[in-house]
Amino acid sequence: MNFPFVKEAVNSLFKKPSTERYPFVKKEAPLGYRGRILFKSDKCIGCGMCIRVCAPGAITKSTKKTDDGEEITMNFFMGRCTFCQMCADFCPRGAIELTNEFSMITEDKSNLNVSGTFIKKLPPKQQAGSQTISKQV
Amino acid sequence: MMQHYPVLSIIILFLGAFLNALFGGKSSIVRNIITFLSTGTSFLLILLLIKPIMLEGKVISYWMGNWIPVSDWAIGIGLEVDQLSLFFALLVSFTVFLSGIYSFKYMENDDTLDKYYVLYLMLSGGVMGFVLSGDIFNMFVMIEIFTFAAVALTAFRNYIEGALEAAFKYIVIGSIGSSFILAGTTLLYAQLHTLNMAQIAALMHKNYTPITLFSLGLMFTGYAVKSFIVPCHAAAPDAYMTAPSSISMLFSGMVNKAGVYGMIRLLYMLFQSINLPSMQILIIILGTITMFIGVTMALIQNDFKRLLAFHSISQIGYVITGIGLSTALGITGGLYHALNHTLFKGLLFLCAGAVFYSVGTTDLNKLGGLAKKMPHTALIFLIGAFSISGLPPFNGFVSKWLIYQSAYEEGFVIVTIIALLVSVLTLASFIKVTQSVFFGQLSKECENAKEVPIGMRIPMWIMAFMCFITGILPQYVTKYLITPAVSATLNIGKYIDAMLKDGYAEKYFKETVPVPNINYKLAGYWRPEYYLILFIIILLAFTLTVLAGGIDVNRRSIVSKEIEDYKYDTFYSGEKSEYSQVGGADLFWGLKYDFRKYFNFMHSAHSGVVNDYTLWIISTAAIVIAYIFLLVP
Amino acid sequence: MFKKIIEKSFEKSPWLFHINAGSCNACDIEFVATLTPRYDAERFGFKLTGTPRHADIIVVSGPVTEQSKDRVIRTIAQVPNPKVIVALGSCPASGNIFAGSYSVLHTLDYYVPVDVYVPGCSPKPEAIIDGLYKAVEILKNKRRDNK
Amino acid sequence: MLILKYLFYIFVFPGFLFCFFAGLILAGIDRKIVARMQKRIGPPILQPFYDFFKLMGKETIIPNSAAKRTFIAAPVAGLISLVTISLFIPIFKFSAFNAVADVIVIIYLLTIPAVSLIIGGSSSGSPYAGVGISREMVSIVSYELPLIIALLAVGKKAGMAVNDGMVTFSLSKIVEYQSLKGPMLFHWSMIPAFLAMLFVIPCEVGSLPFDIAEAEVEICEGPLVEYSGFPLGIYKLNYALKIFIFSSLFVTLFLSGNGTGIILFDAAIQYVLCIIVVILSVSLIRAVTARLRVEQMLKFYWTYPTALSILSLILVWLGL
Repeated sequence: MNFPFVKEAVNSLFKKPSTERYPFVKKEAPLGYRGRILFKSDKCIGCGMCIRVCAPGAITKSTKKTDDGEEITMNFFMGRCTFCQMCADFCPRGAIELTNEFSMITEDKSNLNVSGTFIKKLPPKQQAGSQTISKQV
Repeated sequence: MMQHYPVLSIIILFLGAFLNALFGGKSSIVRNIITFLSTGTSFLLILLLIKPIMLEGKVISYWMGNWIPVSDWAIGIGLEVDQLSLFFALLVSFTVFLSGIYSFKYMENDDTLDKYYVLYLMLSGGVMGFVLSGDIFNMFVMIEIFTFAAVALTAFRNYIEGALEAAFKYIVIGSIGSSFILAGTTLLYAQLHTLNMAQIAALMHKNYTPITLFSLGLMFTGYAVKSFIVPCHAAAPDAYMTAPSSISMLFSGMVNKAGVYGMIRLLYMLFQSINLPSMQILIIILGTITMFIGVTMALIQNDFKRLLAFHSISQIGYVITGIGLSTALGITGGLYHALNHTLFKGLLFLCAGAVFYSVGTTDLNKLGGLAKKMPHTALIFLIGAFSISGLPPFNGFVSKWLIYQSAYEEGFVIVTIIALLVSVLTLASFIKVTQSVFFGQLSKECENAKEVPIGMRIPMWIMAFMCFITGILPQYVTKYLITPAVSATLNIGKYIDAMLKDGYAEKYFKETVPVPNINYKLAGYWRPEYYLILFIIILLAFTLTVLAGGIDVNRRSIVSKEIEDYKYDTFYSGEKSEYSQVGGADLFWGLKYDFRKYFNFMHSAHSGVVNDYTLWIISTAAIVIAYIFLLVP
Repeated sequence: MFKKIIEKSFEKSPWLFHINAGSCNACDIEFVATLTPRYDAERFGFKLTGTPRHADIIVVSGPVTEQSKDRVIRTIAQVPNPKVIVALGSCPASGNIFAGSYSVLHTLDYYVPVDVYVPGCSPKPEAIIDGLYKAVEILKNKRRDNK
Repeated sequence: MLILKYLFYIFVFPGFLFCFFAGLILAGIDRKIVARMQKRIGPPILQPFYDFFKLMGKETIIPNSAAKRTFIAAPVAGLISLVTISLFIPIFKFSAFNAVADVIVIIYLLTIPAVSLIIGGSSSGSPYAGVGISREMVSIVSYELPLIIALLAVGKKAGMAVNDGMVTFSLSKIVEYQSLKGPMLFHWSMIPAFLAMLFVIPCEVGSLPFDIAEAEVEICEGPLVEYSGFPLGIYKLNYALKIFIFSSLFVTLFLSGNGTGIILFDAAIQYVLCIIVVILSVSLIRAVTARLRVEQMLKFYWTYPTALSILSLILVWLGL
C-alpha cells in the first residue's frame, strides 16, 4: 500500500511549473533544425539532382520557353516534404537551404509551396559552322 | 351484517371457483365475468371492513355454524378478524383482484382456461381463508387447499420445460411443510384439547411443556417452508419461473405473505415466545441469511423471472428480520415492507409477464432494447426497479429504512450492515435486468415485439401508482394501516377477549397485557413539504433546460438508408455498428470474479435434486427443535 | 446574455479527438507530447477525449489508407457540430512518402473538408500548439457563423 | 411567506446556484492543483465553467439505438437529487431542512446520481456503455460498505452523548455533538473512520484511481460515450456537484463545530475546509496513481477502508 511520488508531487506544488509559455514567449528552434526550405533561385542551374534524391517527390520542375532561354521554376511542396535535407546536401550549387522556421500552419495547402524561377540562357546561337564553343555562363 | 363479511369474502371466492367449473368451459366472457365478480366482491367486502376494524379498532369474531363456546371452552371453528389479519387480507384481496384482471388478457392464448380460473380462485380462496381463520386446524386445511392449487398452477403451462419438475419439487417440499404444521397442530390439540387460537394463547401463557415446545419447533419449520426462508427456499425459484406470471405474482405477493402471517401468529400469539431473546436471535439469523443468499443468488441468474423469484426470497428475509426484532418499530418496518414487497414485486412480475407475452422468452441473454418497442412496460419496470432498490421517492426506501433503524437501535449492527449491503446488491441486479432487457441493443428476438394490450397495462399502472403513493405518504399509510396491525400483534388480550368473552384473558394472564406505545421519536419521515421541494426542483431543472439557450436538440431526422450518414449510429470506434449487446451474464465481472469461490459453492449447493432440498428442510427442522429445547425455556 | 458566454467559452475549452489514419506514430507521439508538463496544452483548455461525441477539434494523423478511409469518415461524421478538422503532419496533406502506394489513393481533403494543416514530418509540439490555436479561432468563427 | 423562504433555499443559498458555483470552482481548483503537482501550469480555475457553457452550445446528437426520453431525462434526474442533497447538509449550525434522519436519506440520495449515470449509459444502447455500467455498479457496491459502517460509527458516537444513548442519524445532532465536544476528528476513536471516509471520496466521486467506469482510453468514457452537448454538460456539472457535496458532507461529519453564527462566514469556512479535504483526498491521489482494475478496486475497498471503519465502530461501541 505505498503511494509512489507523493513526496515529489507535494513539493512540486511549491516549485515553479516547468512549462514553457510558448505562444507568448517566442521560441527559437535549435541550431541546425531542418525547417522550411529556402530556395535561392539565382544559384540553381536546374540540374534536377534534388528531384532525383527527394524520397517523397516533393520537388517539381517546370520549364517554359521564353525568347532568350528557358524559364525554369522549381517548386518545393512543403506539405509533401519529410525535411530530410537530402536535397540540400546533393545540390551541387548549394541553392537549397533548410531554415529553422518550424511553424508553417496554413488553412489551404497552396501556400505551402516554396518556389523560385530563374532564366536559363541558351548558349548563344552558333554562327553557322563556327569552330570553338566559347565558354558561356 | 358486518359480522358476516369475513366468511362471505372466503365463500364467494370458492363459489366463483365452483361456478367456473360448471359454466367456465362455455366461453371466455362467462369465465371472465365470474372471476371478476367473485374477486371484486371479496375485495369490496374486505375494503368495507377497514373502517370498523382499522379505525374503530373493533375485532370481529364469527363462529362457523353458530357453535359458540360452551362454558367458555371453544368447540366450533371460529373466524377471527383483527387488524393484523385484516391487513394481510387486504394485501391478498388486492393482489388477487389485480392479477385476475391481468390474466384475462395475459392467458388468452393458453387453452383449458376454465381449469386455470378454477385453480386461481381456489388458490385465492385458500389464502383468504388461511389469513382470516382463528382456528389452527382450519388454518391447516386452508394451507392444504392453496398449496395444492399452487402446485397445479405451477405446472399449468406444461409445455415449458422444467414446469413439471418444478411442480414436483413444490409438491414434495410443500407437503413436507404442511405435514410439519399438521404434526404441530395435533400435538397442541393433544396437550390443550382445543384448536381455537385465542384459547390456546390464553392456556399457553408462560407454561411451556416439552410437548408444546416440540410442536413449536415443528410448526416453526412448517411455516418457514411456507414462506420460503432460506434453508427451505429451494422450491420457490423453479415454481415462480415456470408458473404463468399472473400466478407468480400471486406467489410472491400472497403465498409467501401467508407463510409470514403464520409465523407472526405462531410466535406472537400462540406461544408468545417472541420476547425471549434466544427466539429473537434465531429469527434474525434466519432472516439475515435469507436476505443475503437470496440476493447473491439473484445476481448470477440468467432468467428474468428466476431472478425476481430469488429477490422475493431476499425481500422476505427483510420482512422476517423486521418481525424478529419484536420492537414496535421493527414490526412496523416488517409489515410496511411486506405491503411494499407485495406492490413492487407484483409489478415486476407483471412486467416479466408483459415481456413474455410480447417476446415469448424471458432469458436475459436473448432480450435487449425493448424500451423502444414497449415504452410503457419499460417505464413501469423502472418504477418497480427503483422502488425495490429503495431509492427515496419510491416506497422501498421508507420500509427498508425503518428496518435499518430498528435493527441498529436493538444493537444488531451486523444485521444493519448486511441489510444495507443487500439493498445495494438488489440495486445491482436490477441494473443488470434493466440493461439486458429494456435498454441496450435491440436483439433479434425482440424485433417484432409490440406494446402489451391495454387490458394488461391497467393493473400495471395501478400497481405503479400504488408504489409511488406508499412511497410519498408514509405517515398516512402507517397511521391507518400499519400501526393498528402492529398494536394488534403486540396486544393479544383484546384478541382473546373478543374471541371468547371479556375478562377471559385476565383470568389466565394474571395482569393486563400492556400495550406498548409505539415510539416514533426516531422515525423521521418525508414530511409533506419535501414534496414541495421536489416539485420546485423539477421545475428548476425544466427552466434550466430552456433558459440555457444555444441548445439545438436536433430532432433525429429520419435518415434514409441510401445516404450513408453515420451521424446517428452508435460509436464503435469507427467500425460499422453491428449487434453486440452487453447484458445478461457478462455484467458485474469484478464482483463475480472476486467472490467466485462463494458463487461456485452457492451454485453447486442449489443442485436441483429434490432429495437435497428435503435434506435441508429436515436438518433445519432438527436444528430448530434442538435450539428451542436448549435455549428457549 | 448566455449567447455571449457560450461564444467566449467555445474559445476557452476546445476538446480534442485524435484519429490515427495509418500514421507511423511519429506525429501521434509529438501530439501527445503537447499535453506533457513542458508544453502543457491543457492551460488553453485542451483536453483529449475518448469519443468523437465529446470532441470539437479532430486531429487526423497519417496518410488516409484504404483500410482506415471509411473509419475516418464514419468517426468524423459522428462529431457534433461545430467541428474543426486538423491535418497533423504532412501525411494527411499529401501522403508524403506513402503517396504512390496501392493503399493510399487520396489525401484527407478528398474525404473530409480539412480546416488546418500542420505540416512537418512530425511537426514540433510548438507547431502543433500553433495549429490548435488557429483551429480554436476557426471553431469560434464557425460557432458565430451558424448560430 | 414560507414558500418564499423555501424557494430561496432551493434556488439560491444551499440550493442550486450556490452549489453550481461552489462545485465548479472546486472542480477547477482540483484540476489546477493536480496540474501544479505535475509541474505544469494547468487550466485556469474557471475552466469547468467554460467546459459547461461550451457543452451548452454544442449540438446534441441522440443516436438511433438510444431510448430517447430516458437518454435526456437521466442527467436531469441526477442533478435533481444532487441539489436535494445539498439542502440537507447543514453548514455548521444552519441547515435548510433538518429531517430527523437525514444521514440515511443522504446515503440513498447519493446513489441516485450514480444510478442516473447508469440508466443514461444503458439507455444510450452502446456496448461501451454496457461495460461502463457494470463497472460503475461494482464501484457503487465497493464504496457503499465502508461508507455505511463509518456513518454508523459517527451516528453511534454522536448518539451516545446527544441522543440519550440511542443512535442518531440526524446531521444537526451530529453537528451539535461536535459543537459540544469539539470536531469528531479529535476523538481518537474516530480517526480510523476519518481515514476510511477519506479513502471513499475518490471512488464516490469517480476520480482517477477509481474512475474505471469512465476510463477514456479503454472503454471511451464508459456510460458517457454517446452523450454530447447539453446532457453531457449536465453530467459534467453533476461530477463537479458530487465533489462539492460529498466533501461538504465529510466536513460536516468530521470537522464541524459551532461556527461563527453568521452564515456567510460559516459557508466560507466550510468551503475552505472542503477545498483542503478535496486537495488531500482527490487531487493528491489523482496526481500520483494510475487506474485500477475493477476487481482490484473491490478487493481494495472491502479490505482496508472496511477494516478501518469496523475498528472505529467497535471502539465506539465499547463506549470509548
